[in-house]
Amino acid sequence: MSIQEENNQANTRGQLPYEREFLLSLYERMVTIREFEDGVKFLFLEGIMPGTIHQCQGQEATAVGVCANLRANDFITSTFRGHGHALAKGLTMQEMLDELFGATTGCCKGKGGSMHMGNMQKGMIPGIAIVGGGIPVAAGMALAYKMEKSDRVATCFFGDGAVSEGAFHEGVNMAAIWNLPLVFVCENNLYGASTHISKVMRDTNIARRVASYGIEGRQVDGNDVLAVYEAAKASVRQCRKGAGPAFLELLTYRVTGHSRRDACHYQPKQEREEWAAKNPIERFGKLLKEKGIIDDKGLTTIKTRVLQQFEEAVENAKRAPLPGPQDLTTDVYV
Amino acid sequence: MSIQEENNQANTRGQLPYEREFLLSLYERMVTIREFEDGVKFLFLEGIMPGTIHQCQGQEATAVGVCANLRANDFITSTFRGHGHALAKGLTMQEMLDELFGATTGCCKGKGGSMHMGNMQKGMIPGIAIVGGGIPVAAGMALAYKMEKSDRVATCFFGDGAVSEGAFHEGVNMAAIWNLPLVFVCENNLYGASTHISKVMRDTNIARRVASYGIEGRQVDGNDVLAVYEAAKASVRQCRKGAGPAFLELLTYRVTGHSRRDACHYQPKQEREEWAAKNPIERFGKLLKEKGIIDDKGLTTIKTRVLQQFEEAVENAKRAPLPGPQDLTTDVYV
Amino acid sequence: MTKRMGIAEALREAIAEEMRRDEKVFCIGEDIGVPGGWGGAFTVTLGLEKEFPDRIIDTPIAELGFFGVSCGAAMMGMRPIVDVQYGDFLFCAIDQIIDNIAKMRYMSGGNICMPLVIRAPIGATGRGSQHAQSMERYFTGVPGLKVTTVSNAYDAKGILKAAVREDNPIMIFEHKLLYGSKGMRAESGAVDATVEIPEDDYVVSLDKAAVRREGSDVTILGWLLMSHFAQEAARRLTDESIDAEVIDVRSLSPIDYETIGTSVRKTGRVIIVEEGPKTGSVGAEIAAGIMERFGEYLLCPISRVASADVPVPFSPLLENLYRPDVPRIVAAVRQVIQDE
Amino acid sequence: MTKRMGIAEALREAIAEEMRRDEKVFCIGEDIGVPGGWGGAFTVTLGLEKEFPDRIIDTPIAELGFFGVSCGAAMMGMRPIVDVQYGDFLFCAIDQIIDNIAKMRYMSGGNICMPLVIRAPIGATGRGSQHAQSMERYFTGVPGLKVTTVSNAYDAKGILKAAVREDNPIMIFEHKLLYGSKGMRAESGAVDATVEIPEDDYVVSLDKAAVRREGSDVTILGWLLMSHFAQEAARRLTDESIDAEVIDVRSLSPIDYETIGTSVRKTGRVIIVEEGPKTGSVGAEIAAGIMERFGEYLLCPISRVASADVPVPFSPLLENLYRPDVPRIVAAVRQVIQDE
Ligand SMILES: Cc1ncc(C[n+]2csc(CCOP(=O)(O)OP(=O)(O)O)c2C)c(N)n1
Ligand SMILES: Cc1ncc(C[n+]2csc(CCOP(=O)(O)OP(=O)(O)O)c2C)c(N)n1
Ligand SMILES: [Mg+2]
Ligand SMILES: [Mg+2]
Repeated sequence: MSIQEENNQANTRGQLPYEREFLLSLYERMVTIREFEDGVKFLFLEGIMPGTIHQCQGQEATAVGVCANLRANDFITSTFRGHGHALAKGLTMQEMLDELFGATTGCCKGKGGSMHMGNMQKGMIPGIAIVGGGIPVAAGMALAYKMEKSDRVATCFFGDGAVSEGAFHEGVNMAAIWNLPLVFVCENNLYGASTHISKVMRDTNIARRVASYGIEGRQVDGNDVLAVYEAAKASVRQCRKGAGPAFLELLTYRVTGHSRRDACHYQPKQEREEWAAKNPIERFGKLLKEKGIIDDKGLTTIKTRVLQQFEEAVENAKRAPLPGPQDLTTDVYV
Repeated sequence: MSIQEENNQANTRGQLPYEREFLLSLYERMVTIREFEDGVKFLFLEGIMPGTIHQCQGQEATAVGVCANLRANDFITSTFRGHGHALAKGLTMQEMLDELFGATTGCCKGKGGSMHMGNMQKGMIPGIAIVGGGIPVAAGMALAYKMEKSDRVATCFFGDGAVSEGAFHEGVNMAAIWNLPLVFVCENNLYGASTHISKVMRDTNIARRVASYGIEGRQVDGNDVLAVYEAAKASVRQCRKGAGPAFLELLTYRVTGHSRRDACHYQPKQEREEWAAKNPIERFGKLLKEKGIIDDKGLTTIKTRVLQQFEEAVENAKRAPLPGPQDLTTDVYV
Repeated sequence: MTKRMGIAEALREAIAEEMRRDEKVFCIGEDIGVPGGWGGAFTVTLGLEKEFPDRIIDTPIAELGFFGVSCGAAMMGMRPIVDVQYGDFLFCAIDQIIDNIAKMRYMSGGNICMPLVIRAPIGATGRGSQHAQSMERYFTGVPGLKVTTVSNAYDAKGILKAAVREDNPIMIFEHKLLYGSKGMRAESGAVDATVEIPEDDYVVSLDKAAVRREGSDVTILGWLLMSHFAQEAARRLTDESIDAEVIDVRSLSPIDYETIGTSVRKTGRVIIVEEGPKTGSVGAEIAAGIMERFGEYLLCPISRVASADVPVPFSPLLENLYRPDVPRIVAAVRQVIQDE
Repeated sequence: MTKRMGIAEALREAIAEEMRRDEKVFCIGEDIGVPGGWGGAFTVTLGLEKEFPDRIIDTPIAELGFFGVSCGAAMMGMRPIVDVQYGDFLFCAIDQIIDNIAKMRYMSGGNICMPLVIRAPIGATGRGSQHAQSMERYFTGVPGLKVTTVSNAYDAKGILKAAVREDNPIMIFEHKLLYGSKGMRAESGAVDATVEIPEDDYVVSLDKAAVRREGSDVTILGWLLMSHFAQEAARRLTDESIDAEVIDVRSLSPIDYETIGTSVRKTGRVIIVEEGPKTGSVGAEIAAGIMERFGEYLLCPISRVASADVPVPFSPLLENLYRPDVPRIVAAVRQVIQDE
């Protein structure tokens, strides 16, 4: 029985072995990501927000399930598609919206933008938008943890598409040979931009690929937040005790476009429908209800609260202070 | 029974299933490489020859066994350590010595040098001295063969050290997904420069590594020229009929320094001695004698002939025409 | 007969025509020919996979790899057109470009041809600092490469065709704000670069600058988006009775010092406008090159209008400060005219 | 108290002292600490693994990877000294250097420090065109990076120490022909760069040029090997009663225009000497920068002595033609003096 099957069973059988508050916090965090992304998409399409965006609707369970295991000083690396990771790692909607509006109150003072969300106080370096580029960087963070003899753990988020990059290969190998405390989290959403994974790998099992580096890779249902949480928990624990690295392949799907205005015509209709049915938020909500943790009204309350927070944050962001000419040349050097 | 054991048995049992002339040509080619390398090393240490060199004493069987399967228009890629590949692919000692002396009659008109030996008429592009750099290039050559619908095959030589480079990963993967007619030949001599393979791979089995790309990798005794020949024959045939790529890991050892003046103190004495005993030339000579193909006198005749050719070539090279100022700026553009 | 076209369409048409003309020509890159996809990041190859199913090659996300692949294929006689989604990703492939693609011919003593075209979109466009860099500076002057730029649809088509027919490796830089100012992929701040294009086959030279506006007081040099801004600045300067000559430098390697020299001899004043940090810019080379060749004709030091020495900022306000604009060009011209 | 030393030894001593001083400092690179090995390609870290077994990190052959690793470690507070065996291999890692190492601070809005030192040997030395390039041009002016060079042992030690103590990423370029003119790794054509060095701790500024010889007729600017050749040229020119000032530019990003400007105001004539193709050279930036700042003091156009626009050829005869030499510098000086 695979790890996800085991977990699925555990989750539907009897009581859930977690505190209610914890379960609801996972749920609320996922809702926060979804509402943030949907709201931001709307602002973009309305032309209110500048730039471009890469969003993660449908993938909320991966970020939330993994980051629930991390401490503030356990750093993560993320990508161009980093809103979900950021919110899961504790960044606020406000600092992120401010960033998206290019305000000086943004998490990167408006200099980073959508693709480079991060906050060093919260354990997230700016997203690295070069596909695969964050993988060796994460290995370096883990190397630092190892050299300083702390039990900190680095976590590296990346997509299935990144597996083709040389940076993946070099970074994963170094993490392996040096036994670094690093959890690799590959969010396999079947596509790199418009390209299906089957076009770029003969064997599309990424977990199997990493076995060749001497790392055990585990495939996990990435739309089951508790399955992700448990798998990440084991991985993080393994790394904390010096037996890293660990590798998780989280099977999921991006139900939105690759970037703004992508209509996803390259995704078969049936595939989209199948995955829409696996919506990680609905699924977890259903489970929580079945287990009597919360009822429909409770779920609505959460959503309403999140939406309200989002809308407040948007209003604030619209009035947030914008940078001036003097800001152009600061922050280049110490 | 592994392929090399099978071959070893085939080779010592009864008659060898090859024409005498063919066997002797393999032998002479290996002797040519060895004498060329030893002679060149001497010239370098004497200070007669400029630049630097990376030599392949001890690895003669790999180049010769593989290239014996290739046609003139089946291109190979090579590396900074390319003298053996070049001689095996049909370059003459003369054009190579001329090149090493920086003469305009050299195979690259003196512009390439030791690390960039090649001759387009003979199916060898200039050696690529960036570790791993030739691997995607070879994939491109194979892609061209596939697009032109010919049965040509590309062959890519590289070392164990190159396996750590991103270029390896990207190139091997593309060859796999596109089914390219490309024979990868990894000469695993246990070291990348001074670094033992066990320091850079958790699992040092390279053939196993490539399985993750969906390519079958085969480990072969790289000091047994007939084993190499047979393995390469199967690989080349597989590629010619469109069932590529193929991957050979040839187990061998560099019995000389990484580059000029390296005393190899990082190699354990016992390891060196063990491998010295596996000298591919002596070993093949012994087999040929056992099988009655040739006797000691015959072997000596070959060596003497090669040595004489080498010395003649050196004398010519010393008198070969050197480039002048007008040559500096030619050959940059068509 | 002519027809009106934008740069993206013109490039697409050029590619299709060249692929029909010569079966050795093929395209390679990420997401360039996926059915239902976008034809690359900026629609340039959109739909071409239908006519050329075997010659539009979608790659994994592996720039080093597919540039190496293109190098190998070109040496075997193919003629790849390599698409990099954003010019920034050239960094991932630069080893193959500079160490192999550019040098193979020289290293082989002239025995190799490298008929290969690289197309790279550049420019700051609201995407933050890793999808925005002006990459020309890293390749200008690299021996063995030719570097050119396209600032309108006529040039785009003619330069691409000329490049495909050359036996040397050519890099073509395109600007994201010039692909098209309307439709699906239009960007905020896009500039209209559509022009009338002949129906018939034509090529544009790979080593010639284009005088976009004649004038006698000052020479403004620019390329890509900046050549448009320079023209706009020249128009505004007529109000102040300043008559500026505007040259679209186009070819950055080699630089057309003949055309530039003719202008410098006439005006004696030069402004070079460039998107990208000033220090180490292509403009530095052009300035030094002009001084060496035509120093005696200069009435005042050459002045460069370029970006600040900072990574590209995200915030639109900062990005607009980063990108040289018409007022800054106008001001620079006034300065050199007053300075005497 | 002083002692005589070559550049390789001086760097080694500087690294050891800094590692003793601060346990966050570590070295990373290929073959840098293998017992029985060479201490990197040019012996700089030889033996250091004995004193610092956990802080001399040998890597696989994976430049992109270990530069990325260094970037990540630096952000977490470590202070890596990154060794690339040959500067040419920086191309394999340039994405990490320019896109991450240089930009992280800016992208984060000033929340990140990147205390990281990159050491890269450059120069044409009989190895053909992929182990020979002058790489400074690719990094000069990249915002977020500082770029410097070391042309003698005193500078080598003091600059390396200063670099390790900085919170910005610093690239130090070293020249293969200056590591040492004697012993194991001596190269044909090597130049003696040994000098007397204080026993005590000292640093050398990362943004200051050094006047190596005072003179009044012409300013010769160079760095690395060329600063030595420039001094030799100046000595020879005294025979012709030409009094040349020689400045070792040292710091290429930022460029010390104060020191350079003082000299230009005095001499009015400038020669820039550089190994590497002339087009797109660092010298172009220096020439343009001088013209912009001190154009009015120039008595004649700035002249660049650099390599031809070709890849580095192997043949020693061609390589010697490629590398600017003393006679060419002397001739260039004569030219600017005669030209008036
Ligand atoms: C080096 C590099 N190449 C190409 C791109 C353009 N690009 C941005 S996202 C993307 C697809 C990434 O796919 P994947 O890693 O699976 O992540 P996902 O988008 O699915 O989250 C591509 C090709 C890039 N940003 N960096
Ligand atoms: C990209 C790159 N990094 C480093 C080097 C320096 N270098 C030259 S050969 C070598 C070792 C290569 O080892 P391997 O691939 O096993 O080949 P071998 O030398 O054993 O034939 C190294 C590190 C290089 N030439 N290119
Ligand atoms: Mg994906
Ligand atoms: Mg090896």
